Amino acid sequence: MSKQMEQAGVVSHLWLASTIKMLTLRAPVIAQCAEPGQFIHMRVADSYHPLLRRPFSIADADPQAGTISIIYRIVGAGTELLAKVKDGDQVNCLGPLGKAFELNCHKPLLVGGGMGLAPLLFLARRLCPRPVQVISGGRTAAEMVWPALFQPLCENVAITTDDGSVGRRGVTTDLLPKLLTDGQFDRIYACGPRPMLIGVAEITKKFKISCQVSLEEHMACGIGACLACTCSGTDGLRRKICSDGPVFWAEEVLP
Amino acid sequence: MSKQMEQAGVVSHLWLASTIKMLTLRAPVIAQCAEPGQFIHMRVADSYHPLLRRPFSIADADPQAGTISIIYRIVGAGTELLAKVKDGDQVNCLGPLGKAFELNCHKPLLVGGGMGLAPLLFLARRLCPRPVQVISGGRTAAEMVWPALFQPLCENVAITTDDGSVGRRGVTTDLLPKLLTDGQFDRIYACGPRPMLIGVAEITKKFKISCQVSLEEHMACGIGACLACTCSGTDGLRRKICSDGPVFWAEEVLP
Amino acid sequence: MNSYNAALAVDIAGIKMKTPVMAASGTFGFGVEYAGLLDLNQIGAVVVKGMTLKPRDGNTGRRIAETPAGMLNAIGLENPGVDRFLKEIFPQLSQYQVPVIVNIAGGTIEEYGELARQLANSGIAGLEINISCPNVKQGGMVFGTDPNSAAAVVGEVKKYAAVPVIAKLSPNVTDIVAMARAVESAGADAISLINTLLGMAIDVHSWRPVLGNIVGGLSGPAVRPIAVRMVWQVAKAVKVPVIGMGGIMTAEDAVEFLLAGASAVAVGTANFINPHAATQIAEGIADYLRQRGLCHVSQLVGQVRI
Amino acid sequence: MNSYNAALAVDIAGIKMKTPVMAASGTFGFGVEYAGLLDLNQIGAVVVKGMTLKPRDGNTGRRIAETPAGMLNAIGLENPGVDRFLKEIFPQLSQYQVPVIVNIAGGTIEEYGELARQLANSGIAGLEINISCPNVKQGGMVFGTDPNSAAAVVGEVKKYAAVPVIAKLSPNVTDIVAMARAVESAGADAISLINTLLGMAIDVHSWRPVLGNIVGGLSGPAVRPIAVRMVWQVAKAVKVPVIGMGGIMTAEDAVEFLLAGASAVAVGTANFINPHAATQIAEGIADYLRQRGLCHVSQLVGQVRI
Ligand SMILES: Cc1cc2nc3c(=O)[nH]c(=O)nc-3n(C[C@H](O)[C@H](O)[C@H](O)COP(=O)(O)OP(=O)(O)OC[C@H]3O[C@@H](n4cnc5c(N)ncnc54)[C@H](O)[C@@H]3O)c2cc1C
Ligand SMILES: Cc1cc2nc3c(=O)[nH]c(=O)nc-3n(C[C@H](O)[C@H](O)[C@H](O)COP(=O)(O)OP(=O)(O)OC[C@H]3O[C@@H](n4cnc5c(N)ncnc54)[C@H](O)[C@@H]3O)c2cc1C
Ligand SMILES: Cc1cc2nc3c(=O)[nH]c(=O)nc-3n(C[C@H](O)[C@H](O)[C@H](O)COP(=O)(O)O)c2cc1C
Ligand SMILES: Cc1cc2nc3c(=O)[nH]c(=O)nc-3n(C[C@H](O)[C@H](O)[C@H](O)COP(=O)(O)O)c2cc1C
Ligand code: FES
Ligand code: FES
Repeated sequence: MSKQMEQAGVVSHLWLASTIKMLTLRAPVIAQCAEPGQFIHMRVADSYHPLLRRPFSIADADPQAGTISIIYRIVGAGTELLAKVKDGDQVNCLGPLGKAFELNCHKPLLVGGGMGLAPLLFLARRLCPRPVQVISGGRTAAEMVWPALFQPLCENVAITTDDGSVGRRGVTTDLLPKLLTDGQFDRIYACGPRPMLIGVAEITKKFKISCQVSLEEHMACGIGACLACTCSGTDGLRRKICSDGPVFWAEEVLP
Repeated sequence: MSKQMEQAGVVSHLWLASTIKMLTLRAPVIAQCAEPGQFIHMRVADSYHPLLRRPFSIADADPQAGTISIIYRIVGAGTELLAKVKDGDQVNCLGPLGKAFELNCHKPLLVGGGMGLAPLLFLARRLCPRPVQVISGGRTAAEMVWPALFQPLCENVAITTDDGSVGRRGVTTDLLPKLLTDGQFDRIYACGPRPMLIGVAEITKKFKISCQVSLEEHMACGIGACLACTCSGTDGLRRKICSDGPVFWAEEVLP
Repeated sequence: MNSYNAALAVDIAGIKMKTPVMAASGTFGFGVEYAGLLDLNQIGAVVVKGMTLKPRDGNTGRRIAETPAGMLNAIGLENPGVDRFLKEIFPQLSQYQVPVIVNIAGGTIEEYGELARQLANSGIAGLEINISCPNVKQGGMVFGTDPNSAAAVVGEVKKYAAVPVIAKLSPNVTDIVAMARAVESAGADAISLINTLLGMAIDVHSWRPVLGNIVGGLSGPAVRPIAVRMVWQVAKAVKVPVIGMGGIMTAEDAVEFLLAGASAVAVGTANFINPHAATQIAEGIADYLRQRGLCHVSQLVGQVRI
Repeated sequence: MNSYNAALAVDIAGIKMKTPVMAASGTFGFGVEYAGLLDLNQIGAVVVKGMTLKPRDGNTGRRIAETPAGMLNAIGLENPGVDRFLKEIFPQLSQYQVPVIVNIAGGTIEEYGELARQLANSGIAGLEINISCPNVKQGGMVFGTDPNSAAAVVGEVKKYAAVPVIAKLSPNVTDIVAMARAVESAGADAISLINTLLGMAIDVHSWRPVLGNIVGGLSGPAVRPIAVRMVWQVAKAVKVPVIGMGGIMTAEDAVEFLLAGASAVAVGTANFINPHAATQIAEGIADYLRQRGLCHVSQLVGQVRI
């Protein structure tokens, strides 16, 4: 069973930080086939305001319970409307969309910046019981909701913040070289701002460790039809981030 | 104090029939100066969908309590949204707008068709303790919410319905000639569909009884600025229904 | 209210305004209708409803319709005529300090000239030439879609006008820049745009056009991207100041037009939704400047980074 | 699903469609992207993304932006080129029974002819000439804003085309009827309209255009009144069938276009919001006919009561 349009009921909608919420939806069909790295494309209003759907990574999926979760930051009109959704409301979801992470590894390291940690959370769950380590990067302590979420699933959660308010002051890539030297990792998974992904890809290339990255772009259709989200691969061929990705091998799309 | 923009809190919002609701709002400034025949111009959504305000007659106002009420029928997108408003919500109102009925009479007869009865309800209240009679016309019994509302304020409520399911089968003007012959009325107030108003005006002219009518037109500004709602008076001069009206002397605007 | 004056005051072709936010023609009546709701003296300028030589009743039938994030209007230039305007209406409006700009519409080139002549020494602050009204059969948009006709109208008005002349352009053209260049060459002191886009709505229940006039002019947020694009194209191409409008609802929308190259903006449809729109948008622009440490609105004009 | 076939089947210039609801170029990929979500065989026709002779990467930077009730796009005709289309993509799509119409875009008149020649015997159901893309520097809209150029392109394509030729018009013109007449005289078998309106959005935080290409094409419900007006004007003026589009989201919107004179409609932006739009709108039209006791969609075409 592949992508579907599903009318999903709100199961819970929690504040994780002052601008970050977790939304759990009953969406049995999507929950059944969702894999880590995939996303849902969601209508946040029934009116034409805003007109387009909004993409969110699947941060968790429970096929038994028939539920999926997303974790999102309020950044504009669409997420502001979404934040008002209440228990019992219905949201229209298209999903699961996109290509998932490849899980064929033994000792993975997850590197996430900001909301890029959302798909990695689902990935961590599905990688269990393999030993999972994660580097969780963010701007400041107040947004650092992730360690608590990753802790039950991971061996080790390293933290960096731009302002040093929690964990190490700096960015995720600062920690990478030492971890890769000592850690015997055989796969890196990264999701976050593009400069971070480029940094991660450079370092993993140096260490000859295979690396998958998840990219972001403004999307209209979410299913490969409109070409809003394309980029050039290193082979010169075009890739659609929504349907050829969002997960790519680092060397496929990054310098 | 004249027209104001007031953010009004919902006090109650009741179903009167399957498509008719009564909305009571805390709007102390508007409640203070509202007179029968005036209307409020209301935003039914914060988005651009729908874009424009919606006009509703003031069906009641209580200066002491600082509340006003409207009674409306759900007919399209705007009233459908309005119907979802809940206790505690805020609605943006502009009002009171337009010219009110003149109350200088001794024995008035009120003639209302459909939602045209809404402003007459407020009028009946302000005409008390004068003896008030009303003819309440409508399509069918299921929409005939008015007698119960008018009863406490009126000496007599006559009813007509198009299908005869309650009261007399026919239209309000069918009852007029006999009532005017017997009743010694010195003022007719009419609000309802245009054909009804024309009928009422013809009959009252024959009986030489002064008559005020309330007109309707699609409105944008509601305050006389856009000229969406104008009509020609019998003197050939233009009238703005929103600000020169909606209440006019019958002979001013009807043949 | 007065705190933002220094940062917001602008001079558009000699018309001195307290704020760069004007009220657009046809959406603000003769200003006095709004007097009870806001302080007219805090508006950049009031552009009154399109004025003709003789009184006009306008179009029959339904005159407005809502569309997604927009509205259609087919008022058809209803107005009391220039005589009654000068005798009965202008004296009320001139009690305020706000500059009054009269939007004029003629059926022939000569009528435009005659309107300018009659308004010449009346005390108004400026003339806006409406060569772009989509809702009248004669004149109106006909002059607004051909550069030569547009230039001829502007030239004629300039002969008689004692005040700055603003040419208001129609967006219903292939080449808005050619229109702007034509009116600039003919002597227009400023250019305003956009007027409404010609549109139509059909009632699927009755199978009739929603508007009595069949077609009407589209305004409101729906048209904003088109308006911003045209303002940007025109501002690059002409030297005279540009007054931008089309779907401005918020201070951010207004800033978008200023960045695109407008020296001032006008608020139209927004007045119907929020009667305080013009003053609130001006305050919002003042806040925007303050937050960015800018001391004058001119520091935004045309500053889009290409 | 099949119950509505009889009432909805149409023949547009020889292209036989099960329903009058097509998928608009550029909004439905190559059809196959939607195959998992709906039954492609229940769509009137699939118009594929604008095709050029050589592969194109399209525009750099951000390509879409939301606007009130609309969106701007500046894809810039990214496509794999006609070769790869014929070899790799069309074979997948031709497994379905849905008519495939190829939207073609050239940089020169000769390129249009060459595209028509290469596609001539491929099994496609029709060609749609894109002389209206606002997002490419060369060709595109240039041909779409001048009647003579437009006619020249159509004439050249007709020389090589073995299938019906649809000319797709740009709304960014003063006189849409003149454009329609020109392409009809040049031999177009049908006319589709509207393509997108040229628009722009500026980010008031960064002061940069939101789109990498600076300007882009406006589509969605915001433009519907303009599209309905143009369809009405064109349908009155030409004899060939008109395919109407621009902001159709619901069956009622589609009926508005049919009443205005369109013989079929296309759904664009709506596909992004509701992937089932094209089939649901067709079902909605069938319901509309049934409720009114009409037995065929043609009973609506051009029936607006003026
Ligand atoms: C595949 C994918 C997965 C995503 N997963 C998550 C997630 O799990 N959690 C989360 O919080 N966010 C996620 N996002 C981003 C999320 O879609 C946007 O934050 C959201 O659409 C913003 O909507 P808005 O209306 O609130 O903001 P808007 O008003 O539309 O925009 C606000 C700001 O966000 C930026 N923005 C909007 N959409 C995107 C986008 N698609 N890519 C990059 N920047 C954007 C805008 O440029 C602008 O600066 C994801 C995006 C993609 C493409
Ligand atoms: C001064 C005035 C007072 C009014 N008082 C009341 C009232 O007390 N109770 C009440 O139920 N309604 C009243 N109305 C009508 C009310 O404003 C409309 O029903 C409402 O605006 C419809 O909004 P909508 O979005 O639901 O419908 P739309 O989708 O906008 O329209 C639905 C249908 O209603 C018609 N309609 C909409 N607005 C008007 C209008 N202004 N005049 C005539 N027909 C219209 C439309 O043509 C259409 O057929 C009043 C109108 C005016 C002008
Ligand atoms: C109801 C209405 C009446 C208008 N009348 C005139 C007019 O008389 N003269 C004129 O030049 N423009 C007129 N316009 C156009 C506006 O001045 C303005 O150019 C246009 O509406 C775009 O701005 P907006 O989207 O902010 O409304 C009118 C617009 C509306 C909505
Ligand atoms: C993202 C996008 C890409 C488009 N690409 C093309 C194209 O390649 N060729 C073309 O003729 N029209 C293209 N269009 C225009 C649509 O086919 C259609 O004419 C227009 O969007 C109006 O319809 P709508 O409002 O229903 O979207 C594109 C539109 C969008 C939104
Ligand atoms: S979002 Fe449409 S192709 Fe990716
Ligand atoms: S509604 Fe604007 S003048 Fe009456």
